[in-house]
Amino acid sequence: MAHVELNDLVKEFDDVTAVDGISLDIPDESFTVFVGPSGCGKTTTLRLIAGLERATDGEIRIGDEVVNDRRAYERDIAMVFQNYALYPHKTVRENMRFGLEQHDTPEDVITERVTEAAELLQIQDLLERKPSELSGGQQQRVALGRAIVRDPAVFLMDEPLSNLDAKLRVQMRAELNKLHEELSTTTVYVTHDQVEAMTLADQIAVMDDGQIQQVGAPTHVYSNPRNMFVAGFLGSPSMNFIEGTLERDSAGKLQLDIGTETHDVPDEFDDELESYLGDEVVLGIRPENISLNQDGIAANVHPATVQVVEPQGEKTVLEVGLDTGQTIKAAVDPDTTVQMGDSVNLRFDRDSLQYFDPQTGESLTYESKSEQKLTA
Amino acid sequence: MAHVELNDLVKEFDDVTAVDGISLDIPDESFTVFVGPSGCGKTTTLRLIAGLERATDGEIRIGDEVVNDRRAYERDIAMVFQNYALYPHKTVRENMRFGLEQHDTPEDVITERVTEAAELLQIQDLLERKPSELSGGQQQRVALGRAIVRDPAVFLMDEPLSNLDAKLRVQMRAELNKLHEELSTTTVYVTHDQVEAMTLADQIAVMDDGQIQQVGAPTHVYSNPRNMFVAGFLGSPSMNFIEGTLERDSAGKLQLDIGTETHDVPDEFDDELESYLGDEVVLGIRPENISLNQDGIAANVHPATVQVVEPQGEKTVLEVGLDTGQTIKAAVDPDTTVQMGDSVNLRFDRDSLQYFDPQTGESLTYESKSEQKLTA
Amino acid sequence: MSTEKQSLRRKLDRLFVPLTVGPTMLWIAGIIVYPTLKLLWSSVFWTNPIDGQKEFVGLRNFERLIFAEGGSGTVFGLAPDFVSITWHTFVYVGLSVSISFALGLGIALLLDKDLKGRGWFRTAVIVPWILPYVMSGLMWRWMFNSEYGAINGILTQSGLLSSKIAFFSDGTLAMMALVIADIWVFTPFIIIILLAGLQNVPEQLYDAAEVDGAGKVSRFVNVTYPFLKPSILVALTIRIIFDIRALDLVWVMTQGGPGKSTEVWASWLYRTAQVFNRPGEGAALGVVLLAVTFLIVAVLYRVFGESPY
Amino acid sequence: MSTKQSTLGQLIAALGLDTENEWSHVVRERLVAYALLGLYVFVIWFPIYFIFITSIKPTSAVLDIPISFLPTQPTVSNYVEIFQNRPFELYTLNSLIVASTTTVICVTLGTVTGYSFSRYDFVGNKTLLLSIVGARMIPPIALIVPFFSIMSNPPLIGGLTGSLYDTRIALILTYTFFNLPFAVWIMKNYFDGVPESLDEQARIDGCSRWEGFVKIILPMAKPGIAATAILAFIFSWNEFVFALVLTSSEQAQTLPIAVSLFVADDFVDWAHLAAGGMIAALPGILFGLFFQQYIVSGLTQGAVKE
Amino acid sequence: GGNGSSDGGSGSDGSDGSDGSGETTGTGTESMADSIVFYNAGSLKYDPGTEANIERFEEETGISVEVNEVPWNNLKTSLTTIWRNEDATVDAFNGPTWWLADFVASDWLEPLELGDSHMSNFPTNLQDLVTLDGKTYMAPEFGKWGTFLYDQTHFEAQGVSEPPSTWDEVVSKGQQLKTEDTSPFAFTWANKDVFTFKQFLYQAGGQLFNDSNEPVFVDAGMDVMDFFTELREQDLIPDGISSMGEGGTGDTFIAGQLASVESWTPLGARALDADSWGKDRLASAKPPKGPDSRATFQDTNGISVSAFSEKKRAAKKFAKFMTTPESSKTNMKVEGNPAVIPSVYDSEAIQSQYPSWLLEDMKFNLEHAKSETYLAQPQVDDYLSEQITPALLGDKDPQQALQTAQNNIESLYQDIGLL
Ligand SMILES: Nc1ncnc2c1ncn2[C@@H]1O[C@H](COP(=O)(O)OP(=O)(O)OP(=O)(O)O)[C@@H](O)[C@H]1O
Ligand SMILES: Nc1ncnc2c1ncn2[C@@H]1O[C@H](COP(=O)(O)OP(=O)(O)OP(=O)(O)O)[C@@H](O)[C@H]1O
Ligand SMILES: [Mg+2]
Ligand SMILES: [Mg+2]
Repeated sequence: MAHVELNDLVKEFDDVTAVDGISLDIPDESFTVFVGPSGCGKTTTLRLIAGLERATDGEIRIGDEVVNDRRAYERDIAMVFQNYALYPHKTVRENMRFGLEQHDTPEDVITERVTEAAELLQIQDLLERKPSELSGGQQQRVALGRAIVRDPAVFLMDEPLSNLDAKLRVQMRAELNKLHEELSTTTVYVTHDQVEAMTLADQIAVMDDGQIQQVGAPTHVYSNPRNMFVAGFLGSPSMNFIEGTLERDSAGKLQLDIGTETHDVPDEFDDELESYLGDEVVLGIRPENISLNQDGIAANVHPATVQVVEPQGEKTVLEVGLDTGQTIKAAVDPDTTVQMGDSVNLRFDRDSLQYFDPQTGESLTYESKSEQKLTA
Repeated sequence: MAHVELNDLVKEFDDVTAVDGISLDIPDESFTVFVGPSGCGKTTTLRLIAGLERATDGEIRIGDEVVNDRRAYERDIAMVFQNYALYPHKTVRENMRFGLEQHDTPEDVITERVTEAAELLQIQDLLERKPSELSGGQQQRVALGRAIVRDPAVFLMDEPLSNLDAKLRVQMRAELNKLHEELSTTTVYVTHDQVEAMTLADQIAVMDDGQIQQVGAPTHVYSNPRNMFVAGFLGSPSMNFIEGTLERDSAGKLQLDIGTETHDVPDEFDDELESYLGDEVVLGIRPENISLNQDGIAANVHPATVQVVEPQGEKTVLEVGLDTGQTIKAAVDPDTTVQMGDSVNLRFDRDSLQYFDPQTGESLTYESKSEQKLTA
Repeated sequence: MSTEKQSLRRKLDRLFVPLTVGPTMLWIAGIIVYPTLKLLWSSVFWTNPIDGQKEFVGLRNFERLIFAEGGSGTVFGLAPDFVSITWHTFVYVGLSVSISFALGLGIALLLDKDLKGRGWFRTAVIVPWILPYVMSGLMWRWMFNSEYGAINGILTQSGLLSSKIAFFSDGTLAMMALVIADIWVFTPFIIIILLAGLQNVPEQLYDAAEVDGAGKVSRFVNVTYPFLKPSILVALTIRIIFDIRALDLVWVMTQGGPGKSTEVWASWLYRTAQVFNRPGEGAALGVVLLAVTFLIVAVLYRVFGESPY
Repeated sequence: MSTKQSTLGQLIAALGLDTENEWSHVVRERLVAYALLGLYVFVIWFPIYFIFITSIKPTSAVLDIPISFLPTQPTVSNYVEIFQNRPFELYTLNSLIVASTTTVICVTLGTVTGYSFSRYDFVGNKTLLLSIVGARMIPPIALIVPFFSIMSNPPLIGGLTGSLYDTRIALILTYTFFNLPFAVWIMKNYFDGVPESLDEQARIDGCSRWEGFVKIILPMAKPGIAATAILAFIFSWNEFVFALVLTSSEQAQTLPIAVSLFVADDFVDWAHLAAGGMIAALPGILFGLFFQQYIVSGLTQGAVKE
Repeated sequence: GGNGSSDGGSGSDGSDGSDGSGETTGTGTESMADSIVFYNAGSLKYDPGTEANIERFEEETGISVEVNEVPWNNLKTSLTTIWRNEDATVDAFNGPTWWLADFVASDWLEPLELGDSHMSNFPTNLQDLVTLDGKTYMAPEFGKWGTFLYDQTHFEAQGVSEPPSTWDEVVSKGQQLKTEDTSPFAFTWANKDVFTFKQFLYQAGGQLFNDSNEPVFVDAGMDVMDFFTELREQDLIPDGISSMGEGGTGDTFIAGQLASVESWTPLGARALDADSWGKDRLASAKPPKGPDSRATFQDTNGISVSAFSEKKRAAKKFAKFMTTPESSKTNMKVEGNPAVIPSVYDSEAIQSQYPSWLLEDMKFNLEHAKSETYLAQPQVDDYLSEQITPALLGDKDPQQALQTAQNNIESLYQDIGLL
C-alpha cells in the first residue's frame, strides 16, 4: 500500500504527446478513477505508473520514492490490461498463478487465492482452458483475476469490465468495491463507464488531450464541473448547452436572452455573472434535470416540440426542439406517453443550472456552487 | 442486403456446446441485437453467420441460400471483431481500404468512403499510424471503420463500442443508427450495453447458455420478459425478485404473503394467477419502478430502511432492507436527501409488476401483459 | 465480378490445400522415392568391392557394423568401431550443437534488442556461414597449424605457452579443433532462425510479465521461450541433422585422423560407401543414421513441439 | 542542453546511450549488448582476418616465425597469380544461379505448403509433414550414387533433357530436394506463431484463401521467409559433396569446388590458398553486405511485433 | 566372385573389341573423335607441366582436350560414382598407380595397348606396376617418390659433412644435427602415413602382401617400428608427426627447421626457388639404407582411359602422347615433376636446369622405387593406418598394432574372396 504522486508527467511518442504534464496526488488507500475521451492518455498514464513506459519528463513517486528509473517488476503493482495480454500458452489457472509465483507466494496461499478469485469472477469452470478457448468477457475476467489475486502496493486497472454484460458488471463492480474495502490497496482505475466511475471512485480525474481537467469526488465533479469539457463529458446523454446573452430584465434580475426566449438566472449567481452582463454566456442543463411541466407556465419553463422519443428501459430520452430552434435532450420517466410531434413544456431544475464562459469554457459558477455544497 | 435465418444451429467445441440449437429469423434490413451474459455464445453465433466457424448442426441461410458450405469471403459480410483483429503491418488507412480493394471498389470511391468513415469515427488524424500506435478506443474505431466503409449484405458487429467513452459512444450509436437508416443493411449486433441494445435494435435476442431466451422489440422484451432470466438480465440495476405465497385476503383479493408483510396483486392478474393459489410465486419489480412514498400508507407501500446510498449521477441507487429482511434496490431521483439508516416507504408502481413461477422461472403474466400492450 | 470469375475463384479456393501441398509433395516424392528405396534396398545387399558382385545378405550388414563378430575390444558385444565412432559423433555433435546453441541464442537475444547498427552486426555475424565450408575447414586447419597457425602464434608469442601444440596429432585436441570450427561455422544459422522466431513474441506479454513481477530470466522462461519453442525446435533439429551427417569440415580438417580419433558417422559412411566401395554397408549405416536422426527429432518434438497458441 | 555536442556525445545519443532519454537499465543493457556483440564479432572475424593477412603476405613470408599478425609487406601477387589461372567469375556465377534458383523454389513452395500445414487440418496433415521432414533425414552422403544416376539419366523427362550431369539444373534439383523439406517445416512452425484471427479478418474483408494468404499473411511472414531464404541460399552456396559428384567443369562447378581445387594432393600452398579462399569468400561477403538491409528487415518486420 | 577378372577379360574382348581392333588396324566404325574429356586431379595451376603438354597435344593432333578439374581428395569418388553408373562422361583421367587394381577389377578401365616401344621407355618396376593380367592400364606420366633432401648449411654448421647413408647413421648423425630450433629428420606423415610406412617397409626388405595375396608385413614392419621408436625417443623427429602433411614437412624444411627430410613432392624444385635457399644450401642424397635397401615408395601418376568412354581412340592417343619422352621432359622442365623415363634425366635441357647431383639421385630413386598394386587398397590402407598411427605416436604397442592390422586385412581379403 502506498500513495502515488505524479508531478508534471509528460510522455511523448515520436510525434504525439500522449501525456502532457499531469500532476496528481493519489492518496494511499484511495480509489482513483481516470475518465476521459478515447485517446486522451489514460492508458499511457497507467503504463507510466506501472513502469512500462519511460516518462519523457516529470516525476513519478510511489510511496515516498521516485520510481522513474525503477523497472516495472520492481514496483510491486498489479495491472489489468485493456487488451488483456493473457499468456496464450498458459491455462487460465496458470495465468492467474503466475504473478503470485513470481512473488514467491507459498503454494497454499496461491491455491487459495486463485480458487477464491475464480469463484468471485465466475470462472471456476474455465481454469484448465487456454485463453484462445474463452469468450471475450471470460478473457477479461481472467485478466482481472490475474491482478486481484495479487497483494500489490498499487492496483492499476484499465477498463477491466468493458466486455462484461450489465448484470455481471454490476456484480463485479460490487466485488471490486468489497475488495477495496477489505484490502484498501491504492487503486488507479480507467473506465469509460460513468456509473462505474461514480460508484467506485473516491476521486475521479477527468482527462482530455493528455491533461487533467478536473479532479475531485465523483458527485462533486459531476455536479460542479470546472469547465464545459468536464460538464459535457460526464453524464449520458450529456449536458445540454444553450448559448445566450446575459442581460437584466426590467425587474433588474439577470436573464439570458437565448433567441426568441429568455431564461431567468437564479439570484444566487448574481455575483459571479454580473461582470458578464452583455456578454455571451452558456447555460448548461443536464437532460435528467429537465422535466415535463404540463401544469402551466412558471419560471424557466420552455415550450418545445418532441422530435425523437428514445425509450431506454429505465428512462426515456426525448430530443426536443426549443422554439429557438436548438435541439436539446431530456431524460424523462419511461412511463411517459408523449409522442413525436407533441408540444411540451420543459422545466429546468433551477438547482442544477450551470453557466460557462463560451470563450474559455470555464465554469462561471464553479466556485459558488462548490461553496454551497461545502457549506451545505 | 439480405435476410438471415438460423435454423436449429448448433456449435460444439471439443467439450463445450457454445451454441445449442438456435433458431432465429433476422429480417432483411433489420437491426438485430444479441445480448446475454458473458460466454453465452454471442460471438460464436456471429462467427457462424460469418462463416468463420463451421456449424456442428443446423442451417444458416443468407438471402434464400443455405450458406453452411459457403466460405466467409463468399458471404459478403462485414464484421467488427470483439478483439479488433487489425492488420498489424498495415496503417489505419490501409486497414480500412483493404476490404474495399478486395471488392474491386474504384479508387475514388475507396478514398471517399475511407475519408468519410474516418471523419465520422474521429480518426482522421490517425490514418497513417500503425495499430500498435493507437489507444484501445482508437483501435476499436478503426475496426469499426473497416466494416462500415464496406457495403455488404450483412453487417456483423461484436461489441464494437465497448472501449469508447460514454460521450463518443452516444455519438457512434447515433452514427450507426443513421448509417442503418441510410443503407438499411441487415445488421447483427452484439452488445452488453443495455442502452445500446434498446436504442439501436429493431429486435433484440436475449441469449443464455447457448440458447435464445426471448426475441422481440426491445421495449417489449424489457417490459415483458418471458422469464426470470430475461427479466433479471435486462436492466441495471436488475429487477428485484421477491418470493411469496399466493393467497386471498379477507376481501377475496389475491395477495402475496412475503413474510412479515403482504403485497396486493392487481386485479387484472386474477385469471393468470388463480391457479397458483397457495403456491410460491415470485414478484418482480424493477428498481426504477420503486419510488419513495413519504406521504402515508397506501396499497403496495412497503416500509424499509436505507442501507446504501449510491449516487450515480443521473440517478441514485438505494439499497433498502424490507421489513421481511430481504434487500432490494431502488433507483431514485439524484436530488433525494435520504441517507443511510433512514426509514422510508417504498411504493411499487403497480403497472410494472411481474409475476413468475419460481420453479420454471416462466413469467405468469407474460401473455396478459403482452396483450395489454398490443391492445393499448 | 463476373460469375465465371467467381466460380473460378471458388474452385481455386477449394483447391487451396491440394494446390499448395500437392506440388511440394510431388516434388519431394518424385525425387525421394527412388533414392530412398534404393537406400533401403542396398542395405540388405553386400557388394564385393572388388568385382561388384552383389549378394543378398538380409540384415548382415547391420550386424557387422553394429555388433562385433566376437573378438577383442568389444563393449557389450558392440563393434569397437561402432562404439568409438558413435562416441566421437556424440562428442562432436553434442558439444558443437550445445555450445553453438547457447552462443546463438545469446547473440540472437542481443540482436533482437533495439540497437542502432544492429543491421551491420547481423551481417557481420552471418558471414562465417556464408563462406564455403571447405574454405572454412581449410582456414581452421591453417589456424590450428602446429607451426604457423595463428592459434599457436598467439599462444607462444604472447608467452602463454613455451612450445607449440600439435593440435592435429592428438585425438582430443583435433576433436576440439573440429568442434570450434563447427561452432564457428554454424552458430549464424542458430542466430538467424532464433532471430526470426523472436519476432513472433507479442510485446504486450512482456509488459504483462513485468507487471506480474517477472525479472529478466522469468520473462525469458515464461514469455520468450514459449514463443521461441517452434524456432528452437527447427534450429536444434536442423542443426543436429546437419551435424550428424556433416562431412565437409571433418574431411577437410582431419579426415577422421589422427588414426580414427575424429572419425564420425558421416565420415565413416562416406569412407565405407565411397572410398571403400562398399555401398551395402554404407547404406546400412545410412539406415542406422536415419533411425537415430528420427529418434532424436522425435525427442526434440516431444520437448519443443507445441505452438504457443 | 548546449547546442554544441561533442562527436562522442552525438554518437552516444545516436546509439541511444544517453541516460536522459532512456531508462538507465536500458542504457546499461545496450552498453553490455554492444560490448558483447563487439567481442563476438571480433572473435569470429579473427580467422577471416588471419586468412586475409596470409593472403597478402609474400609467399615466402607466410611461413615466417614469429607469425606477424599485421600486414608487413603487403602484396597482391597471390591474387594476381590466382586470377590469371582461375575463372572465378564463372564459379561465382554458377554459385549465384544455383543458390538463388534453389532459394526461390524452396521459399515459394515452402511458404505455401508450410502455410497449409499450419492452418488446415486436412487428412494426413501430420503424416505428410512428418514424411516431408523425414525425407530429409536420410544422410545425403548415402544418396550420392542414386542421385548421380537420376541426374545423368533423368526418369520421365530424360527424353527431353538428356543427361543433366554437369549442369546447374542438376544441382538446383538436388538442392531443392534437400532444402524444400526444411523450408516447409520452418515456415509451418513460423506460421504457427502468426495469430489466426488475421486470416479470419482477411476472409471477412473478402479474401479467398489465396488472396488472404498473399495479401495479409505473407507480408507478416517476412522474418520466417527471410530465415528460410537465407538457409536455402547458404546451404546451396556451400554444398560440396553433390556439387563434386554432379559437376565436372566450370559450366556448373561452384565456389566450394573452386576452393578445394587449391588443395593439391601433396602440399597446401597456404598463400595462394588464402588468396583463393578470400576470393571465394568475397561473393558471399559482398552478397551479405548487399542484401544486409533485406536480411535485416526481413528478419524483423514481424507480424505480431512491431 | 572369381569371375570378376575373367569378366574383365571377356568384357574387353567383347564389347570393346571394335575399339581394340580400331586401334591396331587404324580403321573401324569409330572414327577419331575431335575432343575428349580429361579429368585432372586438382587445378591445372598446380600441374603446369601437364598443361603445357596438353597444349602441345591439341596443337599437334587437332583433338581438343576438355580438362575438368576435380579436387584431388575427391577424384576417386567422382570416378567411382560415374562408373558405377556406367556413364561415358569421362574419357581419360590422371591418377596414381595404386588405384589401378580396384578399377581394373571392376572393369572400369580400358587397356591402353601402348605398344612395347612406348612402354620400354619406362623402368621395369614401373612397367610392372601398370600392367595387370598382361594388359597395360595406365600410361605413367610423372613420378613421385621419396627424395632425401638436406640442408647443407645446417649440416656444415653442425659439423656433419656427409648425409646419413643408413638408418643407423640417421640416428647417430641425428644427435649431432639436433639443435633447439631444428629437428634432424622428418618425413611425410598425416594421411600419408601408410606411404611412409611402406617406404620404410621396403627399405627393410618387407612387403605388404606376398604373391598369394597374403598380408605378410609384421616382421619387416617391426624393424620399421623399432627405427621410428628410436627416432621418437631420442627426439630426432619433430613432435606431432601426424600433422606433418607433405605440405607441413616441406614448408618446415624450407623454413629451415629440419636438417633433412624425405619427401615425395617436387620439394627440391620448390626449395631451390625459395628465398634464402639456393644450390649451395640444398643438397640431396640417396635415401638412407635400411636393413635391406635404399628403395623408396613409388607413387607415380599416370593416365588411364575409361572403359565406358565413347572416344577411346582419341583418349588412348592422348594417354600415349602425354607420356612420351618428349612430354615427360616438358613436364619436368615446366613443373619440376620427376620424369618417369630415365633417359629424360640425360637430356640437355634438363641437365642445364637442375643440378646434376639432384638429377642423379632422382634417377636412382626412379629405378629403385618400389610399390605394390593390391586390391581394396583404400580399406587395406585404412586398416594399416588406424593401427600404425597410434603405434608410431607411442600410444600403442607396435607388435600388437601390426599384428592387428595384418589380421584385419587378412579377414578383409577372406571376406571379399581373395583368400
Ligand atoms: N475455441 C473454443 N474452444 C472451446 N470453447 C470455446 C471456444 N470458443 C468459445 N468457447 C466457449 O464457448 C462459449 C461461448 O463463447 P462466445 O465467445 O460465443 O461467448 P460470448 O457470448 O461472445 O461471450 P462474451 O460476451 O464474453 O464475449 C464460452 O463458454 C466459451 O468459453
Ligand atoms: N506507441 C505509440 N506510438 C504513438 N502514439 C501512441 C502510442 N501509444 C499511444 N499513442 C497515442 O497516444 C494517445 C494516448 O493514448 P492512450 O492509449 O493513453 O489513450 P487512452 O486514453 O487509453 O484511450 P482509450 O480510451 O481509447 O484506450 C493516443 O492518441 C494514441 O494514439
Ligand atoms: Mg486506453
Ligand atoms: Mg464475445
